[in-house]
This record gives sequence, C-alpha cells and structure tokens, in this order.
Amino acid sequence: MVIVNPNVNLGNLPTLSPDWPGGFWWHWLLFTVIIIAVVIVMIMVNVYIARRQVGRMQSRVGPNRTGPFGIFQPLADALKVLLKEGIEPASIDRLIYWLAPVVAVVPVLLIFAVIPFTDGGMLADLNIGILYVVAISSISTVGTFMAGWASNNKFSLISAMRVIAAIVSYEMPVVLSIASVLLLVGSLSMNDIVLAQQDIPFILLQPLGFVIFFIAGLAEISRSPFDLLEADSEIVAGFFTEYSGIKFVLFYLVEYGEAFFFSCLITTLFLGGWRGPALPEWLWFIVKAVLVWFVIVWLWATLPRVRIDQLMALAWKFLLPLALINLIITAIQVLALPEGSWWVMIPVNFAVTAVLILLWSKLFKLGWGRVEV
Amino acid sequence: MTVALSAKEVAAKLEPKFPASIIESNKDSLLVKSESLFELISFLKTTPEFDFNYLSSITAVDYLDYFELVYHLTSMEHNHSLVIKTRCYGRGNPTVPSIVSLYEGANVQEREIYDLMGISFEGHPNMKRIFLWDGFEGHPLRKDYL
Amino acid sequence: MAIRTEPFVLNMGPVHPSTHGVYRMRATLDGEVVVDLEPVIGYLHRGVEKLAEERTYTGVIPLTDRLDYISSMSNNLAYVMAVEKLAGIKVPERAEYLRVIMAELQRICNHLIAVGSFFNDCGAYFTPFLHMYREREKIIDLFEMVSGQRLTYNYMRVGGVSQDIPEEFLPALDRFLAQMPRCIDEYDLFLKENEILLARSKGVGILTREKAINCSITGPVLRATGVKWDLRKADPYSVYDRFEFDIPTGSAGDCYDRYRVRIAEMRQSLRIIEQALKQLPSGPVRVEVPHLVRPPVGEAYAHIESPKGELAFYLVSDNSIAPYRCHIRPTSLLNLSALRDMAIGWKIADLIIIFGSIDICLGEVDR
Amino acid sequence: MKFERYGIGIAKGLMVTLKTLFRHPTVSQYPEQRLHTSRRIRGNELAWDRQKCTGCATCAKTCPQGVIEIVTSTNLVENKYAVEKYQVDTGYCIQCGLCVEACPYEALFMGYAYERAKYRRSELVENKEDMMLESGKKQPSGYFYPEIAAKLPRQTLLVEKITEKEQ
Repeated sequence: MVIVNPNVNLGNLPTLSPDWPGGFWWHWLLFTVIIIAVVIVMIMVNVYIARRQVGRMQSRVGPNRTGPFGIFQPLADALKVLLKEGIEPASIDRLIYWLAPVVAVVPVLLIFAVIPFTDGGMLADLNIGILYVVAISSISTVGTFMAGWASNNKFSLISAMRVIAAIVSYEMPVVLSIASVLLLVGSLSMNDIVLAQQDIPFILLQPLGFVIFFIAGLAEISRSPFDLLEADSEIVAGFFTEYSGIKFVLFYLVEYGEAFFFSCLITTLFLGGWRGPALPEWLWFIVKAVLVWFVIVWLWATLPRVRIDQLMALAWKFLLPLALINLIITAIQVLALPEGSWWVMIPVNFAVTAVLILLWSKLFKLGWGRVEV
Repeated sequence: MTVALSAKEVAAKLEPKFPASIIESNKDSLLVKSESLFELISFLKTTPEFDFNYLSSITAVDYLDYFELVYHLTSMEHNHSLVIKTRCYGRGNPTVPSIVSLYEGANVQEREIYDLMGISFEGHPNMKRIFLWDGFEGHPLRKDYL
Repeated sequence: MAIRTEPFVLNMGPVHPSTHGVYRMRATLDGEVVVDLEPVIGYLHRGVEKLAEERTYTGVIPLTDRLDYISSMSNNLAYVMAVEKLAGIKVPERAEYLRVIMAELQRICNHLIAVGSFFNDCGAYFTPFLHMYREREKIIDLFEMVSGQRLTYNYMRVGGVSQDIPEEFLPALDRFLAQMPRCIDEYDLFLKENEILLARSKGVGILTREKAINCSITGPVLRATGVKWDLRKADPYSVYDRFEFDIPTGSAGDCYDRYRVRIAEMRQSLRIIEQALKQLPSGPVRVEVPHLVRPPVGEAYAHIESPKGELAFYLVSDNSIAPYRCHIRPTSLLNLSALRDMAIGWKIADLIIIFGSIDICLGEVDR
Repeated sequence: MKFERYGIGIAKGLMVTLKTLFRHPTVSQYPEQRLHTSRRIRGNELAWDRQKCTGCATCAKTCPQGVIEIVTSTNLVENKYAVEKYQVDTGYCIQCGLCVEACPYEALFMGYAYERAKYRRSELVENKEDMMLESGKKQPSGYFYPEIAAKLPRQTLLVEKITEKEQ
C-alpha cells in the first residue's frame, strides 16, 4: 500500500522565529490574516469566473464593464452591497437574526486552517485534519437554520427545513467516502493525504468514492442541481430572503466560501493536492481548485433542480449503500493486496463502479412523489 | 369544420322534452327560459345525439331592459356547436341557475360575470368577486355603470 | 404512525419570481405538500372589455395587443376575424397568408417562452431560457421589420393587414426557417433526456382527458392529455384548410407531455410557414374599409387556436362605431381552472412546475 | 430518481452548454454597439409636416388613447384651417401608429428615435414646434411611408448575424 511519510515536512513554510515578542502568536496572527485574505480573493475570483462562465454558456457576455474584462466586478458588487441600507423586518427574532450570519461565516473561514496550499503550507497541520473539516463544516448549517427561523418568513423557514434535512442526510455519504480515502492513507492529516498521492491521485483508485463525494458535496454546499435552499423559482431566495446589506454579504461569502472549500477538499482528497510538474505548488493547488469550480458552475448552468424527496431518496437509497459497499471493498483491498499494487486496484475499482451504478439505477422509477391528502 | 347546428332543428327536437321552455329559436341561437336552462343544458350534454361535452364560453350582455347570457357549447365528438341564450330581468339581483356542476370550466366564467355584470348564479359553489376586491361597489360592465 | 402536523398557509405571489406575472396562490401546505390551493387573481385587471366599448373598432386592436402580450399577433387575428365576421368583410388572399405566417411565427415565439420558462421553473438556471430567447429574438426581429414594434405589433387590421411585408422579409424568413430546426434539435439535445428533468416532470401534475374537457381547457394542455382537438383542423379558419400538418398529442397529460407537445407544435408551425411561403400569392393586402367601421346590428363569435388554446372574441354590434359588447374568451384563465386539482398532493416545487407547464399570461387572465 | 440511461441525458446537456461557451455571444454591447432598428419602427415620438397638415383632426379622432390635442382656427385668406395648437402627450401614447395610418394628407409620421427617456412627465408632452419636420430634430420613420423607409439604413437582423448554425 501507499506508505505514509512519517516525516511531515514543515520546512517550506517560512516560519517566524519564536523569539519574537509574543512568540508564536505573531506567526498565527500573520498567517491567519494571509489565509483569510487568500480565501476572500479566491472567492472573488470564483464569483468572477462563475458570472463570466455562466454568461458565456447562456450566450451572453457577462460583466465586462468594471476594469479590464470586468475583473473588478465582484469588488464593485461587494462595495455596492456593503453600502446598502440594512433593512430589518419588524417581526424578527432580533438576536438570532443578527447572530445567524456570524455563526454561518466563521466556520467557513475556520476550515481553511487545515487546507494544505503547498507542502505543509497550512496554518495548522492537525493530526485529525479531515475530522476537523467534517466537524466544523457542519456548523455553518446552524447559522443557516438560525437565519431561516429568525426571519419569520415562510419561504425562509421552508428553506431552513430543507437545508437541515439535506445536510443530515448527505453528511453520511460524504464521511463514508472520505473514510475510504483514509483507509488508503492511514492518516487523518490533510498534508499526509496529499503526500500519500505521490504515485497516483486517488480519483483513479477511488472512482466510486469520488463520484459519491462529488454528488454529496454538491448537496452539502447546496449548488445546482441540489440548490434547494435558495431555489429562486420556488422559495424566492430561501433563508436570506429577509437579509440585506452587510448581513447579506456574509451569507454570500458563506455560499462561495463553502464552494471554494469544497473544491479545495476535492483537490486534496482526490486530485493530488499541490502535486504537479513545473508550476509552483500553490499554483497547482489553485489551478485544480478552479477547475473543480469550473465543473460546478458548468453543472449549475445546465441542470434543473431536484425535488426535496428526490434529494433525500438519492442520499439514502443511492449514495449511502454505494458508499458503504465502496468502504468495504476498499478495506478488503487494503488488507488483501500487497502494498503498491494499484495496477490491480484501478481496473477493479472502475469495473465495480460501473456495475454498481448500473445496478442501483434500476431501482429508481419515475412519476412518484404524490401524497394523498 | 365545426358545424353550427341550426337552432331551429335543435328546438324541434327539444320541444317534446321541454315544452314551453324555448322562447325563440332562430338560425344562430336558441333562446330559452332561465328556469329550465340547467335541465336543458344537462340534457344536451348527456344525450349522445348532441353530446355537448365542451363549454367554449359563457358571457353576458347588458341590454338595459334585460341581461342576456350567451352559452357557446361545442361537442368535440361530433364537432358541432350551438349557441344558447337566456335572459334575466331586473337590475337589482338578476339570477340564473349555475351550470358549474355540469361544466367545471363555468366556475371562473360565472364568477367573472357576477363580478363585472352583477348576475348571481344559483348553485355556484363560490359566488365571490374574482377580479375586483370584495368591497367594490357596482358592476363595471353594466351599461349604466359610470 | 403519523405525526400530527399543522398545515400553514403560504402566499405565493403576487410578487414571486415564478408566477409569470402578478398571480397569487394561497397554498395551504403540510410540510412541503400542497393540501389546498386557492388562486387569487385580478391584480392586472384593466377592464379591457369595458374600455373596448368606448373605442372604435379599429382602436380596440392596440388593446388586444396587451391581452396576451406574449402572442399579440394571435390576439389581433382573433379580434379582426370577429369584426370581419360581424361586418361581412372578405379579406384578400395575400393578407390571409400573411396572417397565417404571422400567427404561426407567433406560435413558435410563444412556445419558446413557455418551454423556456418551464425549464426555468424546474430550476435550470436561465440557460435554456436564454437559449430560447435567442431564437425568439430572431422572430421578434421579423415582426419588428413588418410592423415596426417588438412586442405590441398592432399589425392586423379589419380587412387585411396594415402593410405589406418589406422586400427583405422573405429572405430573412427563409434563413430563419433554415436555422430553426437545428435550434429545436439543440433544445432536445439539451434537456429532453435529462434524467433530472424526467424525474421532475414525468407523471407530475397529471390531468385526465375528461377533467380537461370538462374544465374547458384547450391548447397544448388539452392535447397533452391525448385529445386531438385543434381549431386549425376542427374548425379551419382563415386558410388553414390548405396546409398539411399534424396535431401533436401526448398520452399521459403530465408536465413532460405538455413540454413535448409544445416542441412538436413548433416543428409543425415551421411546416405550415414553409407551405404558406410556397403558396403566397401576390395582390393587395387590405380591402378598403372605412376608418370607422359600422357593422350592422348583430353579434359574432370568432375563435382561433392561439398558442395557448382557444381564444375567442364575442362582439355585439348596435351599428355604431364602437362595439356594444366585446367579450374575450380568456384562454389562460380557463386553463388555470384545473390547477388546483393538478397540484394537490404534490410538493411545493411541483406546484411551481405544474403552474409553469400550463403556460399562462396574466395579461389575459385578468384582462 | 431514475437514471434512465445512466446520466447520458445529463452529459448531452453539458455538451450543449460547453459548445455555447465557445460560441460567439449573441448579445451586443448597447451604448457602444448600436444596431439599426427596423425601417418601420414606431419610435416614441411623432413627426409632423406643417405644410401638408390641413387641421382635419382625423388623427385626434383615431387615437385610441386620446392624446392628440389639436386646436384650429379658420384661415379665410388661404381658405383652410390654421393649426394653432398641436400637442401630443407621448407619455400616454402607446405607439400604435393608427394616427399615421389615418392621416389622409400624409402629414404625420412616426419618429425613428427611440431614446427619449425624460425625468418628468411634463417633458414628454410634445408641442407643434417640437414635432415639426422643418425643425430638423425629427427623423420620420418609414412606418406607412415606403419611400422614407427606402432611405433608412437596413435593419440589423439576428438571423444574419449568427451564421454558425447553418450548414
């Protein structure tokens, strides 16, 4: 099997001397600021890419007036929204209403502490890195639900209910497909996961895991075709219908921050993280993350939205059993096969993926979902 | 081509069934008494010879002396059509029987006539204003509404 | 074991992204399931029927533009046919053909919007909608060329059409006819077999034949239930009896069938336009009708197969320059009358797509 | 959810959007890139020929909105009406073109311009001096006047712009 590198390399990170006044605190502060800045810049880049790409896919041009090729459009949007009046409905639960965006946005920023942008280039190489990611990423759902509840708006409430149902269901396939990756690595550290992909990215070793993780992850971050919580044609804007001004910006940040974190996670888990020839490591990471984002936007521009019961059925009837089977198969392979025998694993896993997906597709039929009332 | 049935011939066939309910029949339309309207249309709908299963439209015209209701019936099976008219007098609360139990499509149209023309339909399940708000005074399509 | 839940009332509209105007639905929900639905209309009521009584027969034509503002040409056609029937005016051949071409172009145009906004209601983020708007734009260009306006065409006149087509119209229409089938193929490629769309719309919002006929539902919604009823065949007006075309029908009467029927009708409309172009005679496009038409005392009922269904005008004349009574048989209003039965028991997301698949225009519902 | 053909339908849709990504966009950049409107465009203004107008007020009678206001006095010297006031409230005008059609003396034209947004309703009221052809401010459109239409630039058509789809 793939050998875990026991000597975790922290050398590339330009660390500051601990005998600075305040010791490591300066280090943490500086890099926290840098990472937040990187994240926000990347969110803006993602917004720009999404708008231009969707525009071209819809036979339009997209924003092209602010700056060369309109690259300052996200900045202009942010400024515009920040300067807007914060309108507050009369019958809200004020405390929760104000707290909700904060609760939603903080976990999203926290997650980036353990994303390895380069080899060891991360704020904290936790030895439980991926567990931390799974744990923290669920918290922002609470913020979403708080917003939906506190707005005292029925559309918001429906949206909040939907998002809770979706997150609870989709957490399981996500974790199970991560678990099968971890079986190959043998470590929970994010950097170790990338180091373990020295020979071959895990997308080839874990095709089924990748498919499950991608679908379930789309549902977790509520992107199309699972964007039920802000289904504009049904429930107006979902949980942030009643939000405006800076609070709206925070939710916007959550939405795109989660998407960026999701593409970072896919890059780390399946696409070999910062590995790649010629280019610097951080650039490879960004390029891969942006490619994943491109696919997400592509799906967004193409697919209709699923219904809530279809969403749940997909999680429990399709993704969860397949994720379990995938986990068991991976475990058997890890135990039975000798180390480094991925030439056997790749064809076997691809065959298993095809067979399982074909088999499970037979189980679903059309035209159901009516409830007698 | 949808054949517009000659109302005279239809009247001749209906006369034995509904004596004295047909006031007048000319080439285009059949004028019937409003009391027997429901039974007559019900007969026309259920008799296989006529089989008027589809109600094109209902409308009302204000002739100041009376209101005239115009029913356009069509049979999709035989591809023929018939125009039935009925009159109701008085401007206070003119009433005609509702045919919603025969044609559900009449529901909104009768409400619309009630709203704009002020003709009530007996037996309509939901006789409320449809376009205008509940407190609106008068019925705008009447000729004396200014 | 059933958990006792409390239903709550959700007001969708009048301002809501997918009510296609100012329609309002008071939906009673149990969780996400619609248990009751009450449509509330009248937000766009302008009293067109009353206004028509105050205007000259010609002056009503701009009003009809604003009924179903997505397919103005068809409204114009129905109205002028009613006036011509009332006054006994014979329309020249060329004008009849031009009317047919315009009405069929309008049908394609309307179905593009109907299908596009149906996809949009399904959640396909504006992409199919804008792709269809691209083709609609080509038709709008043609309409602008002949009538000078892009939405409210006001093209048909009592006794013909307002002006003959300009010389650059026919080449442009030929190009359009050459491009359009490929565009429709592309729409089919885009979403016809899309698994998510199938799951969302197949078997959803089923309307039975008997119910549809009983509710006076017409147009693609009726034909999707399997009833072969199209006024262009059943009661050929204008010169429709000279063309060869099929009536596409569905079988299940669900949302997917309605969408398929519309796509198939677009192809049939292209066929009709092609035949009409081949047969297009030369000659005058308008008979001399006085500006202030004074039809004899009487009444006329003219109906056409508008893109949304049977559109009819019932005119009563008292030999003055204005109609004594002008009744519009509202296609969209009647098509809506089965919405409650179709939507009950489905989720709120289905309610939106069922509503979208009926294809209504609030300008015509409220008048 | 049934994967009736295991995602092939989704893949086809994705190919369509990808193809569109590499096509030229349909839209034009409005203020810089102006398309020619129809030669018959019914722009939101009217042009009026003082020489030809006899003050018969047919236009005012035909107008369904009743926005044309015309006041005449008898001019006994030339034996015709003198138009004292000719005023159109284009804010209420619906650009139906019926007045142009009705004019028996070919004295009224629809305008060719379409950018006439104003800040106040009162600025939308056009009087005789504004609408006069001689003032040179108005370009009449070819609506109902083929001889004017022939001189106007050809309309830009989308069917001619997009050529990729043709074989």
